Amino acid sequence: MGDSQYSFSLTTFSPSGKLVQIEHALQAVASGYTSLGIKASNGVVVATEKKLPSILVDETSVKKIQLLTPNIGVAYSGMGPDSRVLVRKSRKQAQQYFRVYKENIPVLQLVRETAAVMQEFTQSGGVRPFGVSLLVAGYDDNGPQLYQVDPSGSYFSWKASAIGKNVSNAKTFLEKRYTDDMELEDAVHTAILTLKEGFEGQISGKNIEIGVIGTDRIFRVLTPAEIDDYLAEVE
Amino acid sequence: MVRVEEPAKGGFSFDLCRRNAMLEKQGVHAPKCLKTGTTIVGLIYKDGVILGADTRATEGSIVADKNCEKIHKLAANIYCCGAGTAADTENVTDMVSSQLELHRYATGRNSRVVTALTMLKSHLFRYQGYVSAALVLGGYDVTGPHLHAVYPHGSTDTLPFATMGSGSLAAMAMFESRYKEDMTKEEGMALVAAAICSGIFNDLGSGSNVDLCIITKDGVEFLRNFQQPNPRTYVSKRGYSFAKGHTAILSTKVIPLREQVTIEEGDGMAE
Amino acid sequence: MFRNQYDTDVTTWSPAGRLHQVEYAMEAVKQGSAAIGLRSKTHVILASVNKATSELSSYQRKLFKVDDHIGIAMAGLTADGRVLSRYMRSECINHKFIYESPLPVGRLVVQVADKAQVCTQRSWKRPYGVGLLVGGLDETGPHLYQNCPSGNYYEYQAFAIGSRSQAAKTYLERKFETFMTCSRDELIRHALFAVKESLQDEELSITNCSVAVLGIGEPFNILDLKSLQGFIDSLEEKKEAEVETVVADSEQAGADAEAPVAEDQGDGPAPMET
Amino acid sequence: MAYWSPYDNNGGTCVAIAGSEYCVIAADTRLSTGYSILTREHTKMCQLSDKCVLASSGFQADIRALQKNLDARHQIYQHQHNKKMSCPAMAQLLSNTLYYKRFFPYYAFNVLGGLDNEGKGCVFTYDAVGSYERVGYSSQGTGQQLLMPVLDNQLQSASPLLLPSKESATPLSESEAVDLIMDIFASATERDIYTGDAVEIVVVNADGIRREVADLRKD
Amino acid sequence: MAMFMQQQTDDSSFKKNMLFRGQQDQSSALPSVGFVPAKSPTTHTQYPYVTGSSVLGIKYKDGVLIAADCGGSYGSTLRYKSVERLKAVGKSTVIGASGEISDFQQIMRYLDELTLKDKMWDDGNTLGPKEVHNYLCRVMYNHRNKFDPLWNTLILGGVKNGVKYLGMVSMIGVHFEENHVASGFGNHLARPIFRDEWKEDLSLEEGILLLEKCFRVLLYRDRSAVNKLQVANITAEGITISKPYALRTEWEYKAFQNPTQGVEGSW
Amino acid sequence: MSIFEYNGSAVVAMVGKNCFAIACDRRLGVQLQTVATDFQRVFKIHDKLYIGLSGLITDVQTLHQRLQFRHKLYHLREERNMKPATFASLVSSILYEKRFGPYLCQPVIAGLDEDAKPFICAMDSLGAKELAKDFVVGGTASESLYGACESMYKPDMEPEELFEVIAQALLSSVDRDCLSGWGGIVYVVSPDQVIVRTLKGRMD
Repeated sequence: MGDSQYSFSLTTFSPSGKLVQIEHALQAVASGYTSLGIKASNGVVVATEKKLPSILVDETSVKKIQLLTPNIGVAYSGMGPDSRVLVRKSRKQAQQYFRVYKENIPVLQLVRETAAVMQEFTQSGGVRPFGVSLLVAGYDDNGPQLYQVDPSGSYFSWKASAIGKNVSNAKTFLEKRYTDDMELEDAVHTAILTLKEGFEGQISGKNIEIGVIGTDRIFRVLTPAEIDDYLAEVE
Repeated sequence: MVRVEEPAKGGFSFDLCRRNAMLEKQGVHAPKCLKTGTTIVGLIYKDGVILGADTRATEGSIVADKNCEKIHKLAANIYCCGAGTAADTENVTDMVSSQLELHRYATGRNSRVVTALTMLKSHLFRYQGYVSAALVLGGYDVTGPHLHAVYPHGSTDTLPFATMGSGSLAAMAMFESRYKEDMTKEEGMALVAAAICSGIFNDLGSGSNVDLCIITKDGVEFLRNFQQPNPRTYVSKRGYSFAKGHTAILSTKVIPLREQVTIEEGDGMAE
Repeated sequence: MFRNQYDTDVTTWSPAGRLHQVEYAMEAVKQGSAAIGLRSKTHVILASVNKATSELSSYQRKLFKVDDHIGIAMAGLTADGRVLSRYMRSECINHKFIYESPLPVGRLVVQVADKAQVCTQRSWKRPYGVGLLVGGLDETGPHLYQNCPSGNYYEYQAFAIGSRSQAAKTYLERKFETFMTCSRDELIRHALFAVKESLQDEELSITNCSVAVLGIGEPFNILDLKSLQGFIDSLEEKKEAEVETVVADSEQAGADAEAPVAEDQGDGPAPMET
Repeated sequence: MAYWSPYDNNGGTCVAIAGSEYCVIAADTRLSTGYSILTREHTKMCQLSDKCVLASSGFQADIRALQKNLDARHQIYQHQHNKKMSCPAMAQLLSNTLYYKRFFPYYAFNVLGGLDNEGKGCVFTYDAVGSYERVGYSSQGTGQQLLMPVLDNQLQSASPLLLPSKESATPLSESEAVDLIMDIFASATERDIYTGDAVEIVVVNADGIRREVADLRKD
Repeated sequence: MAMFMQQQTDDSSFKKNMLFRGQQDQSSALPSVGFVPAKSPTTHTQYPYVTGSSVLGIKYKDGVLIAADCGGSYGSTLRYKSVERLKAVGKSTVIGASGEISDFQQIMRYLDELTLKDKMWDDGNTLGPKEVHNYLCRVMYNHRNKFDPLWNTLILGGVKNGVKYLGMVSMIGVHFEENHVASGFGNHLARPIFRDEWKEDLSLEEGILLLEKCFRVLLYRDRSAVNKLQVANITAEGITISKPYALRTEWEYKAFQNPTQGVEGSW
Repeated sequence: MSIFEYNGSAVVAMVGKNCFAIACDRRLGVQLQTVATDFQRVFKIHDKLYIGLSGLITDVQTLHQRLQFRHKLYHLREERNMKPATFASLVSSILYEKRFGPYLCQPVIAGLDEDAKPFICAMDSLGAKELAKDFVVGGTASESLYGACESMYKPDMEPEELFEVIAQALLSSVDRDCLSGWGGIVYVVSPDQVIVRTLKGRMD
């Protein structure tokens, strides 16, 4: 570390042993739109609200669920621009892994790499922690997997999880609904219902996004029309 | 230092160059590397592009691989045949394939042939021909079918039919004498196969089988070993059988291997 | 022959326009035991009379293979003949080396004749004292030539040289018109008859004659004693007259030599001509 | 600047195996230069006498010159000795002919096979400048490295270093030897780009000389 | 052996020896290949100046066809456009030459002398294509032995006694007979087509079409080929060498009009 | 002289029925001088994955160490053994990284994957993979090995038969190569056991 006063990390321990910057970043996530993910027996679904500041925004240009590799997708809550950095770095990481091993990167490895990046931003000079949490959904040799990665760089594997606004309600809802033998289709329905719980306004294919991955190991973001069909089923 | 061991950024490492140059000066030459002597071709027909390749890889005058794959996938709609140093063609196409994937994620649309072409040529140009890959690039994108020849120094060519590799002249003889515009798929496949066969039978650097790859608007047909015109001609009736214990042995050690036991959810699996 | 002052040197003409040394050399040919050659449309036969100088010695070989397609029979100084045969053999080998095809007989004969001619015009040389009958096969069919010490050469239908060859010649002259269509075996029998003529009172046997054959599809070979004996035996059975009437019907196919032998030109007999 | 070399390697592989009363000599029929095939039907064999066959690979023009040279010398020998040359004699002649060009050698790698004076198979193997050895089997040419270990393995002739010297003829029967040759040529063609098109097999035994041709890969 | 030693150490005698060494004189020491003598003026072709391109030859039903264009290149310049590279040798043989034109003319001088002498015998025997081919092989090989190569690849064809003959010999003496041969670039571009399409019983018309097809490919791909072609036809009846003529070529493919249309940036 | 002829070697791997064998010679030489006669150039990566490295010894050893390190690291991170194909890709990428100053050695890789399917692969010094279904070879004796294997190899051999074939191929080949030899060592790996045998061969 240099000796400039700006060269130390912004993320410094408080006397009580907390890294308040991280807590603040988590706060930023908690005020973001809700995202949730459910690991079913034969796949994973992630879903997120996509509320836009104005109806004038072209909703097709905003993507909240993105692919990292063909078999791994990610949804975020929190600061959109920060998420793009992470997505970019993760994709590159995945490609690098593939170039060495000619094998798709396992979900856990990619999550760890991404988490490592996030951790680095809690301990480096002149940077701030990321203001997003990620829900990473993938399917590899170890089956369907769902991970949540937080700004602190910590990551957990979840059966079902939610981040962002209304997180506690959503989690409670999921805890009630979740079963181990849940099928992917059920999981999609549950995801929609969970979102709907705390949703302000009319839910539609245009203001939520859903990504699924099944045994075919291809992560797919559903089209608004497909979401509308699911919505119709749920009602 | 773990990081040192990670090929973190990609790119080449030159740390052994000086030592090897020194060895070279002492008269110890670097080994021959695997080449794909190769006939590779491409052709534009009525509905798309057909790529073709032989399957012989040579190491000097020895056939190192009788059935290797020389048609590399760059993207779902773009394929590329490689001739030259095998490691270079393999890696340059892998690299571009990877870049194209990132590019697709970044742009959210299908790759274009010209993008791949530009990536290839700028990489090859940067290394001034030392990355010795000669390629035939073909694909179908929103702007239609495309076929390009890419030379090791980074120059490129846009053509209705292209050939590369040591068998390029033999293959070109077929194209120049039989090409016509707007061929049907069948005609195109026959011509490409004939061009590859011409390389196989007239060029010693090329041999074994014919691989074809047909790329159209609607997808790709990859016909691995489309023709196998060179089976082994004779197998001894007597055979070569060695009785057990035929070979003199100094020592034997048998190490039993146990299957790795994984215990999941408390249910111990019986071994 | 009588001695005169012009006969010591090959390069000196006699007032009568003769080269005595050359003529003496040709005389040497006549001293040698007879050699006989004759040909049909498909074959050439060379035969020789073998004479041992003493009871205890063997006879001089007089038939030589030059190449598969050329053979010679000689009369006179066989030592000189061997020099020429070596020359001919090496010419054939060289020609084969360069062209991978046999040297045409006529050309070889001319080369040998040219070589002999040189010896008639150099003070430090002497003419070869040997006469050759050259039998050979080329694109134009079988040929029989005679080479003289003088450097002259002639093509023949059938011919004999050497001592007492006149008798054989007479036989051949009587019969030669039938030779063209003869089969190989008949031709051999004609040769043996001719040999017999020049043997005078001696009995024809395998010890005093040799016969060599070459023809289309048959490389030069000297008949071994067994088959020679067979031919001699068949002579006993068939009398001369019979042989004469036999019409050759077992000719080998593919014989394209139809040209009647163009006897070598030169009307007025020059002094050197035989 | 155009450049030329007085040598070229026209490729190809030759093998000979000697048995107790036969000798099998074989060579492929491909003539190539660089990566091009000049012709698929070029014999590398030359019958020098009725009991002696030479197979050579290397520079075709030199090989042909060498063969012609031997042919001519053999003819002279026949004129002088009135018989055909024996195989061991031919072997010595070949060695001398090669060494004569020690400083501008014939680029020819030869295997000479035939029957010796006792009617036993014999094989002589050479380097380009005439060093030679009588062996039980041998191979020369571009596929030599590929073939030798298999021949060693299958024929295991006694080492020439052993004293008293042992029989060097191979234990196989004639038909087994031919079968082995067909197989190893098929193998060599799989891996050596200069070997292929067809294999010409000549068997010399008491009955005379027999010639067979079998197809090989043409790529 | 003493002679070897001396020659190895004495450079000048070595070189003299090299210049005049014939087929039989094989004793001088030549350590390695690709030897180019230094000093003293070179009297050998060490590189070609004016060169002709491919010659193609095939056997057909009634005889042999040989074709060559009329170009002579000076380096990469198409300097001469009326070079006749097909010549009759005797009554039954035609040779065609690729490579150095002056060396070919030298070869023709050799051959003219050869055929003249052959004719002078007038004895019914003539040198056929096989003999001429073998003679040429010796000439080429001997020049190579003297490190003075005749910089040509020669194609030779003829008919004699109803037997068709077609062969070739390279500048260092490699030679063979085949049903179809090609020299220069033709070895790479025409032979593949021959191997694919040649048949024993081609008619004259088919044979000429096949040669023209190959020549068209050469025109497209061999920069030193010119569109001025001669074809020699050798049959039992004799030799005819055609006047030079041109082939129709095709340059109007759509893809050639604006190749990079729709692929901006693929210059 | 090529660098491969500095230290001679012979390495070969062959596929059998649900098993594979990998073998190498035991000579370590510096050019024609023999330095050691019990050398090892086939290394175990894990129970069912072996790599044989021919070429310059110093690079063989360096590369082996790097590869072992990388495999251990992988094992720690991902808590699993590498699949043979994955390992081959790793080797390839490590070699290609030094495209312009290569490690002067040629690897031969052989392994069994989870469902007991054998995998073999050879590479040049730049990392160009050569996948084969029958056999792969490397080292100064490679030409001889190609020839021997091409003739002797049969598909679907059981371990014992496989051992005999690979041993014969190896011994015949090194006898025709003056830079490799001194017997050999053969690993025959099947799903439940590894048989390691040291071969008796010519000692010259």
